[in-house]
Amino acid sequence: MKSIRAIAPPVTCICLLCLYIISMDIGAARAFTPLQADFSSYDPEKQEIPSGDTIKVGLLEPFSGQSASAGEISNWLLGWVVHDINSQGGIMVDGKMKKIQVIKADTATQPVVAKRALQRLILNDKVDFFVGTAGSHIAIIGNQMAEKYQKIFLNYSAYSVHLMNAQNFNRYTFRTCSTTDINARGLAYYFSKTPIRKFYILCQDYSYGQDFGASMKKALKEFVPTAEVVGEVYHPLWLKDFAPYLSKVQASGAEMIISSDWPPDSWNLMLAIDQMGMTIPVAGQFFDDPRMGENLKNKKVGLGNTVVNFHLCNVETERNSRFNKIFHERYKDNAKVQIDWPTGVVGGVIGHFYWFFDVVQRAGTLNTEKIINLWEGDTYESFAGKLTMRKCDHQAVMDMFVSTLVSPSKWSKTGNGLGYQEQAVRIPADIVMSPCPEGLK
Amino acid sequence: MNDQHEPADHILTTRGLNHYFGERQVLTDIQLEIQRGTRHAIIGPNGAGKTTLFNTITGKYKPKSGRIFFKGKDVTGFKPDKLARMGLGRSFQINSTFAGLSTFQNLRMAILARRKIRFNFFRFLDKIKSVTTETDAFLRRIGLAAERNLPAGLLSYGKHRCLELSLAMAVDPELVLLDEPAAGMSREETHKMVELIRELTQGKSVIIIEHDMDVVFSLADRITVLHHGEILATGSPSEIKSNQEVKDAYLGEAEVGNAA
Amino acid sequence: MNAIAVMLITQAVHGLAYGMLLFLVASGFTLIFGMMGILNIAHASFFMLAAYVAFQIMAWSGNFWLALLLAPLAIAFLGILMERVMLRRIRRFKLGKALVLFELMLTVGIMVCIEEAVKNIWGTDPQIINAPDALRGLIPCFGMTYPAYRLFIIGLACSILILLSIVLFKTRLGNIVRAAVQDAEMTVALGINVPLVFTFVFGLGTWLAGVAGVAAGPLLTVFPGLANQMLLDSFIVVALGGFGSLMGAFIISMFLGELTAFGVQFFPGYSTIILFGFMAFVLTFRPLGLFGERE
Amino acid sequence: MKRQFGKWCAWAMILGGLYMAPRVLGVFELNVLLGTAIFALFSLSLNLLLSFTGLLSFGHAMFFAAGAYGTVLVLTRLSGFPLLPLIGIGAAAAIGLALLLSPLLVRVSGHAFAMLTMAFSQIMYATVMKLSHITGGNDGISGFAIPSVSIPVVGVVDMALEQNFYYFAISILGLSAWVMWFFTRTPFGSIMVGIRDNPERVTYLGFSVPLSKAIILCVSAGFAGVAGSIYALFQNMVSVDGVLGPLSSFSPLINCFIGGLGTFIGPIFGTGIGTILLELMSAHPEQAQLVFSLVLIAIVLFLPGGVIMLYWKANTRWMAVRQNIQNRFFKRRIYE
Repeated sequence: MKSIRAIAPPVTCICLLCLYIISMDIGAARAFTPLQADFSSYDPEKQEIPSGDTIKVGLLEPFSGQSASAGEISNWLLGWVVHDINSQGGIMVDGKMKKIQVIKADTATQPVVAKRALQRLILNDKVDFFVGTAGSHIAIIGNQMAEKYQKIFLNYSAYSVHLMNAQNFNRYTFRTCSTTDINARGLAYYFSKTPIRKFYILCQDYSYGQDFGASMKKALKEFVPTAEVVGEVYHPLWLKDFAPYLSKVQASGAEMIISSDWPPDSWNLMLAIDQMGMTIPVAGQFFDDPRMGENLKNKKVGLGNTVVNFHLCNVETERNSRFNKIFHERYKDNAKVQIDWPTGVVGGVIGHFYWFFDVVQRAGTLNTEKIINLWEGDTYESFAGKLTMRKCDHQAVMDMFVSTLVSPSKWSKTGNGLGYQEQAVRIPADIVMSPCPEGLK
Repeated sequence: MNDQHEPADHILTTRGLNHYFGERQVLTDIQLEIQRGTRHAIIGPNGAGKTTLFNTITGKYKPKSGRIFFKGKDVTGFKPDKLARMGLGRSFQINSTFAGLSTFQNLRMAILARRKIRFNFFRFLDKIKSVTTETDAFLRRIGLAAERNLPAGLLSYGKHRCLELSLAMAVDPELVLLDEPAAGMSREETHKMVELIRELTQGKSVIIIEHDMDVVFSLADRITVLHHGEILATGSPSEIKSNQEVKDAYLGEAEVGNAA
Repeated sequence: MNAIAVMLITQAVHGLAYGMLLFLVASGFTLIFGMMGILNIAHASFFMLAAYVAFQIMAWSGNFWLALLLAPLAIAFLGILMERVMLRRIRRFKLGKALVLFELMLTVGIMVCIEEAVKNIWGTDPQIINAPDALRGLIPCFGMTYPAYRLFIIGLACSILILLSIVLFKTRLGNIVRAAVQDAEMTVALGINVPLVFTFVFGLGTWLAGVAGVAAGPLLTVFPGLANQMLLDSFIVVALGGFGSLMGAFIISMFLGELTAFGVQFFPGYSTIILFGFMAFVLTFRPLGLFGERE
Repeated sequence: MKRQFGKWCAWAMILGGLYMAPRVLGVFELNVLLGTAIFALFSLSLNLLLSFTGLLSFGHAMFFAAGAYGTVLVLTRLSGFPLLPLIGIGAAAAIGLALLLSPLLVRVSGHAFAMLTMAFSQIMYATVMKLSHITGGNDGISGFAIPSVSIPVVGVVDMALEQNFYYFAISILGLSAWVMWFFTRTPFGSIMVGIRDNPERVTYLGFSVPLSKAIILCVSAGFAGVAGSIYALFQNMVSVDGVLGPLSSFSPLINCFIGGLGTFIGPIFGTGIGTILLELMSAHPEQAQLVFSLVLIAIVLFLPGGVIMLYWKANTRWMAVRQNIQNRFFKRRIYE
């Protein structure tokens, strides 16, 4: 007995050491794979927040104010990816497995609030990266702060072209979403294959809406020379009453409305079309909400709505169908989250987060310079297709997808209501991408 | 200037003043001549247009027709503040002091006006000793030194009335229009008020509206009777007392001596 | 009928529908203001809250008419509660039309509070209220068709307007209310329980906002930002129409509705500047508003 | 003498605290402090209208915005413009706007004044949005460098450094606040208070109310402009939402109110408390506004004199002051 007691401490020590080495080995070998976790336990409101030595990611989004829902959705999507990675042990950086900790920062969609929130993120919470954000006027602040404090900023939802032009570009900011220009080119190319020729541009009266309107006119001129823009109106944000605008559209004889609107404006527009007894389809990025169909009385409304996006759930790839299945399993009966398929932005942004963390994992470090070097020119196979980070302006190069809404559709909420057509149309990147902005190599 | 044709001993003259509220004529062809250095009372029943006449003279209302001459100068249509700077002061029927400010601060405002300190942004008011001394002196003169730091709104009615009068007098106007200075006061207070008016208006021209005939007859040098917006009679107190027309229209209607 | 005439008439009716909705909100605003001198900044929030309550009632019962009946009553109840518990507490010795800052700040607080509470309960996503099927179609009139629901709003607002005029101009209660709006101090002197009248008017005002909220529900989606624009428009109506003037509120509401509709048609993007420019012009030369009478 | 000594001690502590702040606080806290100071000055300038002249403005942000845009437009268009005159430009832009509007604004008071200022600020909002090629629309103008200052003896001071800018800004802000305080203590300041209490009487004393109002408006606008100008430099940007948004005119109002109406120092307290509250709630941004509104309601209901009442309550002068406050704000109609 005595001898056992005598050798017990060294043996234990050795055993622990072995275990440690083994675990290190396994850790080093282990890399996370997307969509491995058990998502049934994932609840964005009750996220497990790891503490201690973690990878800190700042989430810069509006959590108060009129666009608070945008922040909630982003939190949900980022949480999805983080949940997946953390349940696989985290990411190996600088020789240590670290879990990811998300720290929220509220922008209230006001540049000033955003700037202060960012300073708190960077200076006090000492985040390693930050991601965001709704609103190009907020994204500009993100760009500047990223450059000032040399933190990587992943922009996944500000679409204005000028964010990454020669004046605003900096090497710490990466944009994975498309731009108004790319969206417009995708749409215009798609329309060149259809007989629709009379368009009405109805966008929100602020920089994103105006950008989209301008891009659309340019793209139509390029791809559909015979197209006619019969009217162009910019309406205030959060508009109450679309009826006067629609009467104007009606009088113009347009066949298709082109709109940059996002909820609630996009919803109001569709409802107003229904109320006015019109059936004119709308083209844009946010006219595919599956909840919409059930609330329209005239079942012809919404048919022919054309959606352009950098991801759509009806893109036929093996990765995407697996993702769709997992997502649908999790959310088909969820009353709170009424999106049961990872439609456009939802699925796309999840993919972009996976890409970003994959880059970090491959870099194996939190060193900003190393991550930038790896990411520039990097290629990643996402759910819908290949993503490449263009070195010149840090804009992701991707195929675009266009889909019209039909009924019945298996992608609808009920399975036979209004939803995407069976398969999205893929428009290759070399058609939709615009060249590197002037002044950037 | 051709409008300086009014006699120099008249401090205020009105020529054919007419004023309307909507369709209703409230002042008809008012001719007033106020002698320099006299106390002139305007009496008349309620609604006779006395306060409207004051408001017209002091520039609050612009008369529909007619002219007003002050110190021989045509001042028709002048704004109240300009008239005040020319030396025309007034007090109000309903107390109109700065209720949130102390008695001292109230009076100091008038003293500033008297000393023509209007747009001075460069000196501490508290450090301008002469203003403070003068204000305190005035406070003692009117017997409100004890209430120096009390907000005007908390003064007793009689004292508040006294402050109201003093605000007008402290500016040192050449002509002052007093609108029922003794309104709502007890007999004793009225008596004090008459004394105060007598003291403060020494050597000044005064127009006074008053219902209390004791006050009127003890103060006024001349009296004008206003009735339905028209001048019924003007004359010395004894002339008015004996004027049959006035008796019929006004004095007979109420018990003169007790009218409040 | 030629196309231009159709377009003009359609826009006119669009303007009418929005104007009517605005009048329902602004009438309560101006009544409360005229009577108590309170610029109730939370008024438009009651409008928004009513839409949410209606949404909830619809979610439980599925009956729009029930929502139209109950939601405004619930809102009126809340309004009365606010008046009796909060406003009454801070309104000391004060009657009349003076600008009362404490009440103003209180209503600012309540406005923010309602908006945040709504976000906490229902989230920030837009919610949809479906109009009853009978009202969802198009109705042919004057040789063209027009959405039934918008006509319903016009009809509803008209009938409430008539009801309101009967109550205010033909009944004893109405006389008292108008007297109190005109001169609260005098009415107290007449021995009328003015605080009770205040409560009644406050309840009436919030009830009107509630009706407008429910009516607006199916027309617009329901979202927390619904109150902001309505508040701004109500401000304009009250300021231009004359503080406390129902007649003025009606005329300006119609004018504003039409300006919005025709503004979209003829000078999109500039109607805000025109409107506020006009407001500035009117207020400068008639600080009491176009139809305000009192000094 | 004893009170004088206490006063000097308090001043020394405040100044010492402000001087030491960059050494004690981190950059973020320093920025919060400076932001608070800027908004305190903005609130003080509104308070000049509100508490001292009795004019309620729903559009004071337009002067703030004029200062901010004035400074930024000159800075981005004329390179090499020195720093101090830039702030002068901001003040001048705001005063210019006030001069432009004063012929209209001085005609009205009470609610009409509030509505009129709101209308003008809305017009300004729409105009700034329309002129997006100049003002940058709702993206605003950002990313400009603050010019360095060369001081004869010290040498060139780099304003991009937070500490340096802090000292520069806090001295301007402090000086402005002092000048404003002085302004309320001059003979004209007493006339200002007279206009609040009884404009008619002020007129009959021989003061021109419209002219006085115009002067007050210009002074108030000028300091709002200074605040806006420093704000733009401090934030390194100017955007419509930041300086003209729906709450920009209301938040100084709320600050004045929380701090204590009718006092000079109140808005500073109010702004400070607002900042502290929002910082405490920074972990729960969704609930921050809710808590803020509840605090506001509670203050209206239970502490109508503002937070400064707490100090007064402890003070022996409390009774007299309360009567004063009650007189100013409860018993009388203060605004006509």
